[in-house]
Amino acid sequence: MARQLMKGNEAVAEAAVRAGLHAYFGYPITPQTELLEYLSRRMPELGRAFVQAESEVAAINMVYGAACTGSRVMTSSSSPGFSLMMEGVSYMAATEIPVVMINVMRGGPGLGNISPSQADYNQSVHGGGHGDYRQIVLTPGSVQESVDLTVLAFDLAEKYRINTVILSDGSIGQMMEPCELPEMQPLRGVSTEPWAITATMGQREHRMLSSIYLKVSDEEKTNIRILNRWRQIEANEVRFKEYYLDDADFAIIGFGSAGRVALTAVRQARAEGIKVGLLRPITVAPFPVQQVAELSKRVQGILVTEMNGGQMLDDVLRIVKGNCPVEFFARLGGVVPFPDEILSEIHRIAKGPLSVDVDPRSAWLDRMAAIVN
Amino acid sequence: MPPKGRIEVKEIICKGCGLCVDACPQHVIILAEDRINAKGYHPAELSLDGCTGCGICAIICPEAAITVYRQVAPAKENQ
Amino acid sequence: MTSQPITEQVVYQRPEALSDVNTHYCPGCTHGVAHRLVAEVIDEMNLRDKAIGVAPVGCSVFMYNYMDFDFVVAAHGRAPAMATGIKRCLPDRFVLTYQGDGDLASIGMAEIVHAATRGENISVIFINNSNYGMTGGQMAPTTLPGQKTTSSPLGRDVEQQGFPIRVSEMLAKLDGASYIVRRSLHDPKNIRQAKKAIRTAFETQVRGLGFSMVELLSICPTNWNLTPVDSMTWLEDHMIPYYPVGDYKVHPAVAEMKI
Amino acid sequence: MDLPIQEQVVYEHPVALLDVSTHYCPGCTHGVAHRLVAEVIDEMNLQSKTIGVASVGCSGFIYNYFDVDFVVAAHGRAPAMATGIKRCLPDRFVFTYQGDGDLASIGMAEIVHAATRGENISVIFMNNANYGMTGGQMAPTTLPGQKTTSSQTGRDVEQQGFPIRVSEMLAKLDGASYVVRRSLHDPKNIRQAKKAIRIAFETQLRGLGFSMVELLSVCPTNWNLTPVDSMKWLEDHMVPYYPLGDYKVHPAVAEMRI
Amino acid sequence: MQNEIIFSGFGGQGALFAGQLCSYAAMDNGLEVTWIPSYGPEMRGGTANCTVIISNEEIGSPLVRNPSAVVAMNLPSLDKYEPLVKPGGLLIVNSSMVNRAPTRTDIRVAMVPANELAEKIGDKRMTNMVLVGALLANLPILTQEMMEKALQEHLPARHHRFLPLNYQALREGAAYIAAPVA
Repeated sequence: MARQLMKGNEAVAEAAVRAGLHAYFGYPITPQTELLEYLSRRMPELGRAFVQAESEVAAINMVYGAACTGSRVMTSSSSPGFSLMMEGVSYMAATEIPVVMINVMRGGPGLGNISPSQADYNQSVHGGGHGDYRQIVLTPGSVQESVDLTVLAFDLAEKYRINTVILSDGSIGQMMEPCELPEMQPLRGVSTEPWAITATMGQREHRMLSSIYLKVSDEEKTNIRILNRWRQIEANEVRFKEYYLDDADFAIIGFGSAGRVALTAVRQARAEGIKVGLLRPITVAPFPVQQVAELSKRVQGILVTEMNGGQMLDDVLRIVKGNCPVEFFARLGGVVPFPDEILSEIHRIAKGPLSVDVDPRSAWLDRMAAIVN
Repeated sequence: MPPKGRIEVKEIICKGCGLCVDACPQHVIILAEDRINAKGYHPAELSLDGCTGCGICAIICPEAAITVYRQVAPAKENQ
Repeated sequence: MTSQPITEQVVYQRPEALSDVNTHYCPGCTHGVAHRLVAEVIDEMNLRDKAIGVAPVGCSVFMYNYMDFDFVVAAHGRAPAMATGIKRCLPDRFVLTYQGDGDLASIGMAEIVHAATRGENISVIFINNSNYGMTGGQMAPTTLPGQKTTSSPLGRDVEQQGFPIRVSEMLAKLDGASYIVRRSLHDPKNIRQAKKAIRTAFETQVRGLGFSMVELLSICPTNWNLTPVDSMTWLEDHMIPYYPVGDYKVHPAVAEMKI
Repeated sequence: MDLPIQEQVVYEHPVALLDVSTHYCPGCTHGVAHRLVAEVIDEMNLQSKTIGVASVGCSGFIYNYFDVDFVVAAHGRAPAMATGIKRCLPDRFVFTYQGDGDLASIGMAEIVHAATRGENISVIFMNNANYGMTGGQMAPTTLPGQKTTSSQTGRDVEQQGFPIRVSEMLAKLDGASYVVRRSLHDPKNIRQAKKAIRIAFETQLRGLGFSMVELLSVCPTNWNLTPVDSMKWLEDHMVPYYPLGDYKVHPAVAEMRI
Repeated sequence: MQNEIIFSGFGGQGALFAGQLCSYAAMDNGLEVTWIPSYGPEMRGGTANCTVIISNEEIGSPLVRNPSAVVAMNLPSLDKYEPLVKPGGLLIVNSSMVNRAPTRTDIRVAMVPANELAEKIGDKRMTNMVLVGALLANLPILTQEMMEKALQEHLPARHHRFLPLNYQALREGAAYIAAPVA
């Protein structure tokens, strides 16, 4: 199929349609609104369900209901809207139903701004809603990846009956790039999944789905079931992309947009003869633990770069366990780093000396004082 | 004789929306075609005699950009 | 003389849509009455096979244990949103929510207003017992002026705590609402009328006529600190004057329905 | 000899409004509403005791334009935030300024409950029949058949429901003391809008409870009309659906002498 | 080989569309491309800009601090971007909308009276196409033929009657060749 030049938000919307999206519920918020607008036209045209809800709270609960029917369902929002959705996110995790959510992140906390950011990493990877639950988090770095991961998200969500988040950001949502769209999948009929709430139709005993387990031993069993399923996901579903790592002395780790920016810097450094490579996690949950651990045993140092205050950094530090020095660089609050900023970090690291005893976040904050003031 | 008035438009905040032009009962306000302000808009201005200082332009102006003056009859003043 | 075998006809029996189990409700609680009425109408209309219920948070959160059809449980106040999601995916199913006054009129105010204004083709059973039952009798949006609750111990002071909301009257102002009525469960006559209203509401949905809600004035003997019988009297004496029973919105298409 | 011409100032910039350029589009009636609020604050001498609560939407930056204290609420939560402020500082003058997305959609629960509590705050409610800030999506107030970026073939009431007449709805609440709708589409209506704002603010000052003025407004950019045509569209399309009038005037408010 | 181009002007001058057109042409010819706009709250007027990166390999950062080319359609754009052009890079200026000459001597500069040329062609909306013509004449990453084909392929059918004007605009702009860096 020919490549099409598409805006990230619209490409995700069309990819979801082609993946057999049955129903969409959402609420306008910059910088993801094109996704909702696109589907407001496309879904009715195909006779599918589209509702612009009165709030993100309502939208996620509409999604909750729709997901209980076993239909392919999705919502999208941006950071502040996602915070409002945390109620439904926790309930859906506890109900063990498949849902796809797109978070086109923007600067925060609070109302923040509408520029690209990656500051919802912890919210999606380490919780956000209450209770013990995990969810799959996919981080596209381009429009094409956004398309591919949207299709994958539905498959993974259904395979494991789990919340699946696409953690994108304003720049990926707003940029246009060529992409190849998937084939149109036919819309499935009423779900025949053994858990789906579709009314008995006189064919079976009645069912119920809920997130309430008043008997604490039932709640504990549910939690353990969820965690065991997560172990399976960790074993099977880790995805990442490597660049120039084979002979690398130094490695950069960055996801999504930050990873892209780092790639440009890595190429420039390579042109100067510095042996640096890049690991770009595609799944940040499950995290590429093994890959990072192995990397930490064969490089002289790792630079973590993010568009947040070091949220993934904590995960990397936990995995590296002092095997090699870890350094950190970030721009945040809606500021996107330029490649030359990462390049000068590479220069600094290549020059050394590095120490495992330095707190990378603290050292970065000290360096930032000169940049920001 | 109708009272005489005039308006002063703060050009830097005028956005050339034209609501005052439309609202003016005397049809004496225009958007200045010959110049643009720092934001790229043609600001409103008084084009002709005939302003009565009624203040209607100021009432509709979304920018509070217009100050309206009305002449006080000198005869009264002298008494 | 041979004794004639006595022939009997069944005047009333437990509806099929109601599971044959004991409920967790307090003695005299009208949730039981409301459940029964819903089940009876579902039986009469042959809706059990295609019914999907949405339970709220509150005393009736466990109603899925008592109803013999598919059920989901919503987050607090979000039942109309969840029902919207279900109805839009399965438009030929019969979808109802069952919500208390804390759930519907307080935390879920936005969801119920917007489901109604969208004319969402669902039916809502709204139980108004003028307090929060589940958590132990706190003030609800429907608590009457001067009524004592565990969070308005001196009686609801309208200056500080505001006025009760007459939900039916308010929702009736929305163009999208097709059938909005208030009934009471305090005596057999009113219970019969409540059942008729539930029937009309469900028919409204089945015929695709849009949003329907039946508000049912109910009692909470435990938290009101009254016997069940005295509770019924209190409801009649205090709630009905503030919450008049009546039809607040009946779309012409609903009025024309022949049932 | 030429006599010096004596002039009186018929109209000048209100004191409570800062002398800065706004980010609003040309012809946007947010500017008019801001001005009216500022004029009433001036007339009532409220500037030093006013605390404004901004909402999320185009007017999210209103704090840049007023010379009074301001906070910015989360989307739809301005009445809740104003409640918090008013309960802590009951002698201050507290108002919220909210658009239709903010107040009538995501913030529906908060406005209904602030009104039913009879919260002693004033609300300026801007109804321009769409979401301006995010680029003209359907709002709860979008008219049947009206085209927006998320109702591209016109609002279909079967799928997307009906507009909400917020003033009529809130008027059903016992706690609401003054709930009226006005329009900003011509000088006569603007004058009446200002009077209503004055009454709303007096309602709060005299401790008479919740007041709200709904102001029908234009959004030329997203409506794709000139400012002048927008005013006409408002008059022709919005006023019939959203009739101007007093929906709730508590007897104590009606008796006020201003 | 990677080229980064910033198109910048007042809203309505067609900066974003000029960038999109180059992106289409690049895509149709098998190249990788990223187009990213500045985005903000809705408002008429103001400035608009976009960055287009064209490359023959996977594109990293969608934004660069120092672009290889800038098309400045008005004075604020010239003021903002002239200092940022990569040394040896290219600056195309819409001379109709500025009142000063660029000061940098380490970059190539073409002053194009795009408004006048567009009006001469008969449609002032062709300003952006004139500038694209000048850009490509000085930075031959895409040919005039590729641009013409992209216009045919991606301009909505209802605008196809403007195709000849667009082609002419591209050619008019192409006559403005920047002097090499001294």
